[in-house]
Amino acid sequence: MKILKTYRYLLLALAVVLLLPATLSSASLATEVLIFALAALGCNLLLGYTGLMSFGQGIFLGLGSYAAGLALLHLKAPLLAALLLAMLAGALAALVVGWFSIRQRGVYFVMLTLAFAQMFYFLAYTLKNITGGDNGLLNIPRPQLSLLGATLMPTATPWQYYGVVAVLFLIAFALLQRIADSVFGRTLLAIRDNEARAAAIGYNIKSFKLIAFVISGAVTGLAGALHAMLTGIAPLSNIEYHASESILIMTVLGGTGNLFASVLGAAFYVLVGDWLSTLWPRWLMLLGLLLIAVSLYMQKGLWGLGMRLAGIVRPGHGDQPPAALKEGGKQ
Amino acid sequence: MTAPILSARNIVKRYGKFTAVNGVSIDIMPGTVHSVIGPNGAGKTTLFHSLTGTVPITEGNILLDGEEVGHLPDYRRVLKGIARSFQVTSLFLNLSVRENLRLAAQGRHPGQAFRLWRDAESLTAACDTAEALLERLNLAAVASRPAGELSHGQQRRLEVGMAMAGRPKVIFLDEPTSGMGIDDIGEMKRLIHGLRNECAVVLIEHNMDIVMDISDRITVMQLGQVLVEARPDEIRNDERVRRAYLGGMITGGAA
Amino acid sequence: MSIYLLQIVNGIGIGMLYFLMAVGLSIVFGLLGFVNFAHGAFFLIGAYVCFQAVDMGLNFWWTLLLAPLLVGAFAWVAEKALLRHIYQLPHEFHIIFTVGVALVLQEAVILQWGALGQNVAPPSELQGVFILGDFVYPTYRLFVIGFTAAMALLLWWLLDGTRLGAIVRAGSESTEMVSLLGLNINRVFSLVFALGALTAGLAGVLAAPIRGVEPFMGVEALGIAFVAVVVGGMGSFWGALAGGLLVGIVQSLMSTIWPEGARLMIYVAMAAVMLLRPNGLFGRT
Amino acid sequence: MILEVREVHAYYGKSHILQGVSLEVGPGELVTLLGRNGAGKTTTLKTIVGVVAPRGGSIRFMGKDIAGLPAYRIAAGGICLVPEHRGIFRLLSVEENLTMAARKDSPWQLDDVYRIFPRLKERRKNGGSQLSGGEQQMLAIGRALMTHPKVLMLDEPVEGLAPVIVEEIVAQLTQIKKAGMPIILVEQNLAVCTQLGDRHYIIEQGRIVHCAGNAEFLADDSIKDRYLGVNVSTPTPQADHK
Amino acid sequence: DAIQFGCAVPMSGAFAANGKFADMGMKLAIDKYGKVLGKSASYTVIDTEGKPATAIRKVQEAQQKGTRFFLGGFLSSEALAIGKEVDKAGGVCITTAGADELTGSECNRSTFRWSVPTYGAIEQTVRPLIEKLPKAKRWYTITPQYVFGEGLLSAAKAVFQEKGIEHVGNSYHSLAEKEFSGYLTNAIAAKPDVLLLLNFSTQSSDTLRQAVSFGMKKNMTIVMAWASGLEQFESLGADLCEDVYFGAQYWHAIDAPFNKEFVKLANTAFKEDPNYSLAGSFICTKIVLDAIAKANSTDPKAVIAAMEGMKYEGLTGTEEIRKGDHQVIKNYYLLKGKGKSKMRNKTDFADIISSGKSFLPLEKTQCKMS
Ligand SMILES: Nc1ncnc2c1ncn2[C@@H]1O[C@H](COP(=O)(O)OP(=O)(O)OP(=O)(O)O)[C@@H](O)[C@H]1O
Ligand SMILES: Nc1ncnc2c1ncn2[C@@H]1O[C@H](COP(=O)(O)OP(=O)(O)OP(=O)(O)O)[C@@H](O)[C@H]1O
Ligand SMILES: [Mg+2]
Ligand SMILES: [Mg+2]
Repeated sequence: MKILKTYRYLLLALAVVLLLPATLSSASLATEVLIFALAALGCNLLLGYTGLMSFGQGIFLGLGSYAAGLALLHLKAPLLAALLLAMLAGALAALVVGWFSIRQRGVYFVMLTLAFAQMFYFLAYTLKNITGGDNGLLNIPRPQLSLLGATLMPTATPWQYYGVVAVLFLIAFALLQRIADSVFGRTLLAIRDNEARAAAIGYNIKSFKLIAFVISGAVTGLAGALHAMLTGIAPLSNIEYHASESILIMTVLGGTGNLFASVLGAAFYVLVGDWLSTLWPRWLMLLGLLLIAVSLYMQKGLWGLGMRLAGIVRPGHGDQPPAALKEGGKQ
Repeated sequence: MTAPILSARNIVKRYGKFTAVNGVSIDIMPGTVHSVIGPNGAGKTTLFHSLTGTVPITEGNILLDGEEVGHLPDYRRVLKGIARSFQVTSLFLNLSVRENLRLAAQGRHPGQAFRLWRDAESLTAACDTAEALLERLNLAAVASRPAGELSHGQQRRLEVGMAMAGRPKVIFLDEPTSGMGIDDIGEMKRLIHGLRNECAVVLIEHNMDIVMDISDRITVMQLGQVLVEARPDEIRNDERVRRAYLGGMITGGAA
Repeated sequence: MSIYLLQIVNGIGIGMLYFLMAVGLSIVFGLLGFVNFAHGAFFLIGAYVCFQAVDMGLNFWWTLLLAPLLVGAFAWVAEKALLRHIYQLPHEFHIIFTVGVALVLQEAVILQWGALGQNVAPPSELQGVFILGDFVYPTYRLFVIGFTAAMALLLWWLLDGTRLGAIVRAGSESTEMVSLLGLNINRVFSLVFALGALTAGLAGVLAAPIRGVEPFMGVEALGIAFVAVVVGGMGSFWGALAGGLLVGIVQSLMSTIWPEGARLMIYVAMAAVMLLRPNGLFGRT
Repeated sequence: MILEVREVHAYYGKSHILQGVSLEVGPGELVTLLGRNGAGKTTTLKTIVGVVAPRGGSIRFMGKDIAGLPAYRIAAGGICLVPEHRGIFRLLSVEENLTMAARKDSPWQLDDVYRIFPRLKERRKNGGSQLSGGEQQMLAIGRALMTHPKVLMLDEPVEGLAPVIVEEIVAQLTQIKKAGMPIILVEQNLAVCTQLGDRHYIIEQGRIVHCAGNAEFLADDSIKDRYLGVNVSTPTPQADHK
Repeated sequence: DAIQFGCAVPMSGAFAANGKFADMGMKLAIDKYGKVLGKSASYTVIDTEGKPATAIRKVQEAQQKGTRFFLGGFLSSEALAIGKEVDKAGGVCITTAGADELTGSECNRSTFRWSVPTYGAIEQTVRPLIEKLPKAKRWYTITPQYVFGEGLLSAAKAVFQEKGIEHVGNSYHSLAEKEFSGYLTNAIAAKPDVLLLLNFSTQSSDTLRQAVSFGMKKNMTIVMAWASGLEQFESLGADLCEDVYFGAQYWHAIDAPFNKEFVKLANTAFKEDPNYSLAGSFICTKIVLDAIAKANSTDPKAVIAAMEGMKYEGLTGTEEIRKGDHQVIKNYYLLKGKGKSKMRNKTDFADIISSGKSFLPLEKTQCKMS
């Protein structure tokens, strides 16, 4: 029972991983869900835990794609090495972007990350010898998942690749969940709540934010690399404003209360977006209406909605009304 | 003569052209309560900000236990043994009261907080400190409630508790009793008085009952400068202080 | 005249339009503490209303008056009906909400007028060019510079010289306190939101004869306006002006100095400003 | 009666804070509302002015029922609350704070406020964020006066103020009261209360448990003991002076 | 079981208009010629959103559901990406996009292209104009900075050099640019006789509009080498287009038998004259359907073999698919805009001045088909 409680979110993530193949006929779609779930997780660590609304997650996604793409294309790197490189690229970029951006708060922070996203976009566009410019980096191969020469998992067919992504996704999810539950995660929550107080009781706010940023960058870079291998290209659109926007929308759509919510958000966004686009060419209008509805009626996101439907009230997260206030309130 | 635990020399703090603190020197002796009083806007809070690192100082030196800390940011000074409460309550409003205190206790060892794998509860020292403080501050009944739901008075108590949780060498309390219930003021007074045994206390207070009763030294500030520094009985009878600050003494609440 | 001088003048011309776009964003943004990603959509609607009106034979000058008012009225209603429910929410919902509104409006424009761009002819009085030696400049653009400068003065007076301006700033801090002083903050919010939209709509009308109209012009204009606001400092009127002009001039100069990097340089300039003055040129610290 | 509160209930979320509060203020009267931390004093004031929505009961102001009206309508009608945290606008200068909601028909104009609080005049161009606690309180009271209130509600107005300033404010409040302004005062400082108040209400757990005229209240120490926990006989620790 | 086509075009995003016409074109072709080998063809629209990554993922999805024949993309980047993806799974992809790599350095077995490459576009616009305007010696170019733009520019430079034209300057700009006044100021300062626009779609429209507002039509000739056809004229209006030269892949007034048939078909179906996107999608679909019939098989390999070297009556006259690079050999057109008063009907925006086929020889295309 205790194990169930400790690992409940991981189990939910596992359920999603198993459910996707059972319900979707397309492996690519299922894989994309998991990849964007990773990106949304990275965003949630910033938004939900640190209170940083980053409009620049596309930077790390795009750089992850480019880094993995270049490594696979030119260095013939093995899969794991390419992924590590992409995470490193994401983390480094996050370090730089974060270092500049966290000097600001609130709206300024949002705008700064947005501006950085634009800057990296034009940088990628201008450096077309490296990035392929508008055409993107083409012909990225997808090697098998191997370690020390031994093949662990094949990636040739779409479902095989889904398997690899699923395993990596679960590992990343478990690690992130651990981080979120750790002393570190709890401190992030405090910083999100009141920076001045956190500093006054001894926490170096900037380092915490920066570390959160770097972790987020690495995870998003990983997502970018997996995406590059899914599609075989590292396109300019991965580093575009729209990529940042989508990741953010997924995160808010899912809800920022806990990490698993982001998985829901990503799944919903990708699947519903895919479905709507087959219904009506003006499907973006429906998406817009959906966003309006979410901000008006569903501020806890899909997760909150699910909780409300399930009637479960989790203690200690402030999303239940302060019941029993009277008894506790007076001394 | 013991050496002062904290010794500030010629502290100057300017906000733009305006000099809020103008060459203040102050020595805090260990095991004492040292009050800072003065009219509104005299620069008391600003002096606290300067000493605890909430704002960078413009000029001056601060020696803590003989070590220069004047250039350190606030979070680094906490490690050296400085803690403070705020005049305007500043809590983690969405976190539970217990978590507020645990975080404050943890802050003394912020390095631990970078452990990405450890559970917060497994670092028991901070948790124990938090539990002890809940009792001491009479907040045990509301320990699991978000701090934002407490009444003003409860929040004020927690505010002081946050500073205590850091187990500092010097604790700075900025008007800890402001907004507190009449019944609680006596309690708070005893609490502060008792703190002397653990650390040096620097106190800003407008409640003269408390100030006169528990202070060992009193510094009176006016217009950013020190007007006098003396024992309470001397202050009480100081004509300048009377004129500048005390007046007829209708403050003081109940007792 | 040297080419750089020409580019600076041209940059001022572009920049004044950016200013008009940015200033509304900045008021709504800085003063109401509200991040409006739908601001570009107001620009878009202004432009399309202008297109439709001119297409139906209405005089451009009437359009210049009517279209912004229409956009403002639309924003007023939208604010009353929808936006007011989300002011209290955190930034992310402001953004998600307004991104949603922007999408809906953009797609609505496509439904109504199609995805293809359309042309809007400048009014016949302003169709010529102004020539001074080597300097060739469309008369219409000259008019835009003059007109936006007049608008700038008007806005400045409204925001800095009137009580309304003070109330709005107060409201951005605490709506409750403003209400406690007996002021209907909601009405002020509607007013300011409508005013912001109105300036964007006006920018749209002014831009239409230069750019034509197409459904995605709003997104692009918004991007530039963001940069202008960040560079200038949020909530600052002068910041919006300085930011708009700076972006316009950088863009214009760069098209001579390093054309392929003109866009990149806008953002580099912004990063430089942010490094030196983190709150923007005129930002509050 | 200027203001009549009858059996008002109020909630935060599900928690029932005010459980039938009744009080009234007559013309020119200064009543105080006393009680321990968390008793519901602030909530009572907020409910009267409409920040917290009352449920059940009635609130009549100059003969009209105002329960359920939005806060700005109630405030514009003449009930002015100076809240606990003062609500100074940090982005506005001192003078803008004062004039932003000023009424031309108010008996207290800018010059009057500057006369009462000269310190504000000195700092008139400063931003609200640059004021000390005491300066902020002066500003809040001054600002309230300029909105032409018909009832003034002050939530702990001398909290955190230096004794001289307290004296000044008390003197000023006496003046305001003399001018005929009805006032509800929430205050922890008994000395201030008894010096100013005509009547005193004591609230406990969201209910008015006691009401007395000033003389009666002053005389009866047991009431203070019982409801306010003021134990006159409790010894206070003495500082050991070396 | 039906023969499945995928129409992978941008239905949302900045190029949504082209997607809509491509959809219409494919529908027309399938309705008219969709019965082959006793089976009936059908198609689904795949919204690429103008993003190559989305395009690939959705094409993968379609392939996993069994679709083998694709109309691939409108933008260069998505066409390239789709071509690669279709090649991996061994299908057929035919496109009207601009990127020369499609039948050049990135060519592959599965990818075919109907549109004329940049080389041909320049040869059929710049060269005839130099002959028509012997006094115009100074040319200025405005070029979008990416592979497509570079292709046009280098082809133009080659012609300039050969013909002794002075290339008085070039302004690169990014693909996100909307404001061209800065570049036009450069151009005016260079005092050219001809302003050659090498960008396309909305960017070329914006450039032309702003150039006209700067009074440039009065003292120089403006040429848009790669116009997108009727839709561009409609969005610019006749006044702006008057006396401007346009290079075009297709024009509804082309005097070719099959085009006449097609225009009639489109007129009855949609009550309007077909534009380039519609025509391109239509003819591409028809080519594949014809090839299926010719191969007597729906196996992509057989269909590809049938397409290679196929000669047919197309919209621009007789067209032929070159086996070596899968490039359709067809005409490119030089149009001249005419004033409102001279238009005979609402789509009669321009006259065809000249046309012809110019293609790099196979060796120079850099296409190495495995
Ligand atoms: N950020 C700031 N910028 C400019 N001036 C400031 C700032 N903060 C405080 N001041 C000014 O410095 C002076 C001292 O303020 P401070 O808050 O230290 O007074 P204080 O002695 O604590 O008063 P109180 O007892 O009322 O809290 C005041 O006049 C105040 O206006
Ligand atoms: N925003 C809130 N949400 C939930 N509960 C609240 C909120 N504000 C106050 N309360 C609760 O309502 C009760 C009454 O609070 P109120 O602020 O009215 O007390 P008070 O008498 O003014 O106390 P104090 O003297 O401390 O200011 C308290 O128990 C408090 O915990
Ligand atoms: Mg102070
Ligand atoms: Mg209270």
